[in-house]
Amino acid sequence: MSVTNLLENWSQFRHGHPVDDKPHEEYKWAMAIDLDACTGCNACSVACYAENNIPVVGKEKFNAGQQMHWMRIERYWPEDGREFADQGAQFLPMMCQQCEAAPCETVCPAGATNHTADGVNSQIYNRCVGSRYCSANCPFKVRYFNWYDYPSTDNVWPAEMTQQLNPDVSVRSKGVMEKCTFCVQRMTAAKNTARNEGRLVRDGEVQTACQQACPTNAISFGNLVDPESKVAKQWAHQQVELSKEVQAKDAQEGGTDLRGYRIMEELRLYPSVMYLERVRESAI
Amino acid sequence: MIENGFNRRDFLKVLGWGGAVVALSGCGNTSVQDGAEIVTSYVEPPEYALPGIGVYFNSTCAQCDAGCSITGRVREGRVLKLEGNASSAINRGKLCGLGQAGVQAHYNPDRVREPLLRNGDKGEAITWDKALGLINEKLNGVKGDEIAFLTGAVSGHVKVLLKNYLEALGSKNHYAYDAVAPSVVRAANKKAYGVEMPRLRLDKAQVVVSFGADFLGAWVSPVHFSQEYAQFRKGSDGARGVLVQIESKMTLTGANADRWIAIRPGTEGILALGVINALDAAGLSLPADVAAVSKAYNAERVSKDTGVSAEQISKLATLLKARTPSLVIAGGAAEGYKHGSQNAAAIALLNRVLGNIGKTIEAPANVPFPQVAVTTGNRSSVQALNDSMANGKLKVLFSYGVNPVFTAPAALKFQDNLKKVSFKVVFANYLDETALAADLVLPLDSALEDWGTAVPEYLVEAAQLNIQQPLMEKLHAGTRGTGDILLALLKQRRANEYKDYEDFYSYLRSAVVKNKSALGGAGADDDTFWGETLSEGLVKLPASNGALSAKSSAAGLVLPAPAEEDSAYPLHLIPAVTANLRDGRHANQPWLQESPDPLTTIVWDSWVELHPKTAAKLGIVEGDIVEVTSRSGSVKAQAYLFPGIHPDAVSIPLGNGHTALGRWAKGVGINAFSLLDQVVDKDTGELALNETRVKIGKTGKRVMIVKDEGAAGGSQAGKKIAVSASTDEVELSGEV
Amino acid sequence: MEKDISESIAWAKINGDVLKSLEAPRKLYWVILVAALTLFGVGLGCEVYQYQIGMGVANLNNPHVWGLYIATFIFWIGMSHSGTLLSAILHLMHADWRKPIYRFAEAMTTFSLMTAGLFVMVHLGRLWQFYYSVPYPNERGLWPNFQSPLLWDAMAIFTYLSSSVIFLFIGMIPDLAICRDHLHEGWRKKLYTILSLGWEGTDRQWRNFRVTYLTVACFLIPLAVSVHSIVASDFAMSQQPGWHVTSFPPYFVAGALYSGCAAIITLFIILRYVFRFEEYMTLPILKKVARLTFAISMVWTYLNAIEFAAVWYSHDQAAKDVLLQKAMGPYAPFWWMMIFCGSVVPLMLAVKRFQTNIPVLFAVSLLLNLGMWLERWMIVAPTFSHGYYPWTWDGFQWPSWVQWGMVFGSFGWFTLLFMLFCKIFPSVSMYEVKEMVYHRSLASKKNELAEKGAH
Amino acid sequence: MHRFLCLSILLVGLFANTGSHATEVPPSISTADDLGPKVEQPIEFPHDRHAGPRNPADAADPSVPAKGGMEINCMYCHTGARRSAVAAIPPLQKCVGCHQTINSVRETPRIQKLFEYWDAKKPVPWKKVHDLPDFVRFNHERHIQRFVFAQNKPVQEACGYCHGDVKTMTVARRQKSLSMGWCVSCHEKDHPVDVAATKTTHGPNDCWQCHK
Repeated sequence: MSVTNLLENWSQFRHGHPVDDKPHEEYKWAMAIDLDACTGCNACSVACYAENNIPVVGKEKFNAGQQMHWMRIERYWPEDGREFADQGAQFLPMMCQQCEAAPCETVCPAGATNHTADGVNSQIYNRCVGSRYCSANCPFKVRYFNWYDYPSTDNVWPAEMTQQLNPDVSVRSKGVMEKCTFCVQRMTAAKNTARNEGRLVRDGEVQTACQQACPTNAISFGNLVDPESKVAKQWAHQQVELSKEVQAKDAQEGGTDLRGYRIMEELRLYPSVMYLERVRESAI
Repeated sequence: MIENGFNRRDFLKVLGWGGAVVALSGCGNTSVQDGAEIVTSYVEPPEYALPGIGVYFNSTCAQCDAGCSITGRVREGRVLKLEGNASSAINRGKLCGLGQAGVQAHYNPDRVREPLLRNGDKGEAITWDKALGLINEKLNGVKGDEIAFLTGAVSGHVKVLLKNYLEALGSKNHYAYDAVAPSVVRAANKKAYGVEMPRLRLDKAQVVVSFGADFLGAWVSPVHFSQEYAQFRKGSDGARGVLVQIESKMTLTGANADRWIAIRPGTEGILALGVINALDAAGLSLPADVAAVSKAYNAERVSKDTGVSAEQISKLATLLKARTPSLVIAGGAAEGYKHGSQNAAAIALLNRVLGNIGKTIEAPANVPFPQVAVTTGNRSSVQALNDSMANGKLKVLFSYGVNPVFTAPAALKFQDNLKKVSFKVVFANYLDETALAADLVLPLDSALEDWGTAVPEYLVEAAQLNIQQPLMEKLHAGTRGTGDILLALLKQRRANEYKDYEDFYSYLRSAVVKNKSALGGAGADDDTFWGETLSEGLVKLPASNGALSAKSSAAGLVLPAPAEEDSAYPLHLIPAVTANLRDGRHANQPWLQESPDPLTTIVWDSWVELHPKTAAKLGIVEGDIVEVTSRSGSVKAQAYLFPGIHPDAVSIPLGNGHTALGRWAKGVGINAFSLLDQVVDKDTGELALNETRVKIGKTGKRVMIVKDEGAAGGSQAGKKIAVSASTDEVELSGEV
Repeated sequence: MEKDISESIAWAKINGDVLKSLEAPRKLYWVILVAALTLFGVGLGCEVYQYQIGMGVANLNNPHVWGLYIATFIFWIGMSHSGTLLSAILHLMHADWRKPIYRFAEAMTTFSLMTAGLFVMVHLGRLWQFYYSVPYPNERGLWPNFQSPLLWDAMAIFTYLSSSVIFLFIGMIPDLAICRDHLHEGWRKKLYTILSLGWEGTDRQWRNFRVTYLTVACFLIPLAVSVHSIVASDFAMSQQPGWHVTSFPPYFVAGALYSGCAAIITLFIILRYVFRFEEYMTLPILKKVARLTFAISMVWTYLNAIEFAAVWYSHDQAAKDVLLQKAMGPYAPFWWMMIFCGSVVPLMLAVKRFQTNIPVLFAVSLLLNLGMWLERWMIVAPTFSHGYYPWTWDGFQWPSWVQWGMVFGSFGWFTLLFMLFCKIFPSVSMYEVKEMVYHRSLASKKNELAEKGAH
Repeated sequence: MHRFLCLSILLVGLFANTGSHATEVPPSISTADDLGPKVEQPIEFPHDRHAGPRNPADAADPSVPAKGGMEINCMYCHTGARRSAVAAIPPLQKCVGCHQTINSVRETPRIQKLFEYWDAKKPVPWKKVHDLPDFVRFNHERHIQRFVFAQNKPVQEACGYCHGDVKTMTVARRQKSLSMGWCVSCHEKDHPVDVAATKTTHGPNDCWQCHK
């Protein structure tokens, strides 16, 4: 981007703090994931593969730690040494948290990852030189690097499989970083329609692929600027504020009876994803 | 709107749209090119299909038998992605990972592309005329009872044609086979409630106690149950539902339970009666017949037999008594034993005692056209088929939609018996193990290319006829739809009856349109009605809900004492049905192989789940290659220590271990079916999946398990990452 | 007092001895050269392979995105500090014992920077697009991200490299003139003629030369400090546990000086042996270098201890975990080896006997360098394998042969450059050795006179 | 010493100056025509005959075909432009739809070729002329909605911003560079939002708008 553009809109492209620098005017895309509803079924993850042309790397490369799942389902066990996991497991869908003060953005030497005016962390494949500094600096390690040239690798997209590729999403070649985009192609399409009609995108008009697939509606996604959106209401009810690093829940001694939290808030990343605690019945 | 199928097929043509089609190698060429690519436009364009804009077509998911409706996003004639169709009450716009992978079944490069005739060890490509002619020829002079048709669960108009074809051949041998079907539970339900598959209202229940029913993962209709589960968890204004899962090996549902109770394999029925006994103790009045049976099951005895503490049992009883209505479900873990029917019956008693019948257990919708209603598959059918093959009674066998060579338990020696059938015709999408054993392979259209209808087994609200329609033009010219093949075969026998139907599409259209008044389309003209049906993707059948006949009785309930120690084969093998791979037909869909197993996060392989205690006793650590030996076979696989399994049990997931089925399935993992002993449920004759006993030995080899979880395993290392709270710490009412 | 250099060496002998190193090489030279070439060839092959197939062949993964490349990059940047230390810092401090050895140290600076630069390149996923991270005017109006420490890094290295080349060159001018005057016709003569810039040794030339040399030396010192501070910023400015440490810049600079000094000892001994420079690279000088190395090693040890203490007493659990992981996790053998090589082995240098014992010093210097290389690896790798997010922790990511190939290849490349340099340019500063001899003889004469006067 | 100081001040000044100059004035972007190579098409489609002006006012003007054009609106054939990301090549049916009734040119070689394709029901394998790299998300709809419908610019002018003066061409040929700098040069300008031009705004400036 040109220097003038960069300087004039500096606070948009690099956030130090979500509100102080520049409030979002029209959109701030955000998510809320209810861990009590999430069953860990992986539908979101597969939907993400389908929507975003994510390569299947195969066993050998998976073993080398080179898997590409933008959305991974983590499974945690209770850690108190009990004989059985008798309260089940704890699942957590993890993808790019779209931090407002994203550590990846500041370190990229080429400026390939920036903050958009919509409050999403963009990744520009063609600008990426592959220094992987962004991934090194990502606390969640949700950025995935193209270690190989998957489009030309055997059995990644052989023969007819290429016809499934989503034309709205680039197929990444070797040496570039990629990550969850909050399904930017869907947001762009929705904004387009809205602009043609001279309005803003309505709540529910744009769904991410994971949200759309989720059989238990655990994921909600929408515009945080719009107070009537479901996601804004959820954030508000849980008293989670985008620009705070200590939420009401943690500010209070002994916590509150709210469930909303963001992961690793103490790092002051101001993620755009709020999780709702999983609940377990105490009577059984 | 879509006027008729022929034009429509034209519309489904794949367009070359240059860069917009396949953005391969998005970072390669960085400058503008002139004249390097070719753009192909339509010859005659459909009104609505505009390059660059996705068109959505509704159809039905064929990945499992749940019958979810799907919406395919089609661009430039290529189907890109499947979503749930919101107008279906079953999946309400949602779709599981298995369903999402439907596109990979369609675009799979390993599909069979032309009819193949066995020539020694090879398949020789022949024409359709020759193939169909050959079938006709081989059937000449063969008696009806020497012919058999093996299918999976089958419904809709394909079922009608199938039935008619068998009738025309004079055969009654239709075997519907489903290796992992809940067939014992179906039979038990029939006895207890009068219907095989009642509606289970999770959304209405306050407490759900599931005896090994993996309804969130792989049981019956997981997407629908997940939807209801979400409602159940939310409850009305914060009255969150409580899920208790009782099983020997943790399923995905178990992993989501508030309390997961590890039970000694096979003692589920005892625990159910124990809970009834405890309910009695808690002051719930029991019917006399029940009380007579349950009084023997005092807490002490039950606790000793099942390994579940008396305290846990009484807690469960207290909860069940306090919160109503509840719902008790019997699933795979409970039914997979010699006394599986008894287990299921005992569990059904619990529903009766708790008064759930009619409240959370409702009668399903009746299907007004029984000829299209589903014929569900079971395991005893393949046993019956195997018997008649072994006796040399069969001369011609058709197989469609199942892979018995892979899924039949080793003890049946299915593959050897299959050789005794002189002519085997397999309808196949891929060359799986059964297709490789065939004499003639008929290549099928994929589910996204074919026409069809389906009535799901598990119906919600009203019965519905799901429409399956092509989302794009055929990828391969040499494949044919199942209906088309059956129709062609029928025409060989009853040319006159079917002469009006050029193809299965015209048959289907006329069959549906003929009944339009019964299908809610009275008064509409045929084209409009048909067009609307196709665009909706399903037809709601007129509602007429049946009634439950609550005849659940404790009389005749005999539960054996827990199985004795078997010193030669000390462990119970619990073959796990996973949400992604089910009975193995999907193993060639790479998304499913690469999508980690939710509980172990293992990919691209099979594994042996062991409780850490058992492992310690045997000196096994994670990644050891162990040999699992049953009386019927043995396999070698990597060991995974798992805190969600009873120490007396080991578990191996089903679905992998193919020796065929294409590049992504072949050679991945091991086949747990090959371990199964032929032990059946006494009442129904169904194969008891969990009754196989095994022993485990180390091979001395060790591998790194390929899985998503890192070195920290399932630990959060004291960080606040995936947080949980107990109900008394949070206030759920008022949540958005 | 021991003499750094004999005051009785004739100037012509100095010229002769040094110029002899530019003549037809000994067999040993060829052996080293061929070995270096082979190693470099292996490294080059690995890079070509990696370039073709993708970075995956290096066995890098998520979270181990950097591996040995960045570790070795820091190592080479560190090596580059020795030259500046000897030429610039000691020059300003008038420590004239540096004179016979600073030339090759400076060459080392230049070449290790050139080696380090290669690692920045080979670690890029899209090497062919590296210019995206370089500020150059383009029609898109795009600029790199000036906020990124990696960009400062590239700039600092480039500035440092160009300055040290200039410094090396300027310091060589009088010697190049000597070469020019002593050589017969040939390409070398032409080269020296051009490079000596018409040096005639006039008074005015000497005056300008001194001023220029001094100013460039002054310029270089802050650069040297900044370049490694900025390399440290690559880590310190990040948010990762184990990296986000305030003391990293001085720690890196100390480490750099340390590894640089160790490398000087190694090369000192090699050059002394290969080119028979015993009279110039004398044991007393070696002793001084050894003592200097010892002092720096203790500074490094101290800073290391400070870092551990700072982490330990901070309430940063994640950073603490990383430290524990280093000491007790799968990386422990390497980490303890680093402590041993970096803090225990240098204690040998405190023993007077060893300070002039060439075999011991050679072995020690190699161990010190190994330790310093391990230090860099132990900065990079454990943070990756034990970062903030437990789900992505992994036990150990052993680098593939491609990575090792390039690491060893880089030593080949460095040796290759260095050996070529020694054959083309005088690796001992003739004019400064002459000065040194002259000053020493003056001093001894003065002493003699003084002694005489006393009597 | 002062000489050194002078020198260094001079050098630093020079560097700073060129540096700042370079940042402020990026190299000029060629907004002038940057003619692409000639593309061989299966049928040499005469854009001038279809879109050119009907009555050539000045016969000497070489940009106007001697016979005069039809002044057909671009979007008559490229129907996608106003409602889809891609403008679309017209389907064969569209060509034939008119040409069936135009007997005067029915027997010309080009039209004969056209009907050959039509009779075979085969699409014409047109070569793509304005082929952006695959990672670029360019949306015709937005541009047309903005310039033609909101701002009432003549269609040919609006299309011409990127496609050049197509009405004077036979086979379309790229006239603009379509490079990123070229796109940005326009996006950075302030354009009136509507006809009244009460408010102006520039094009989107974040990378994701055009990169996918």
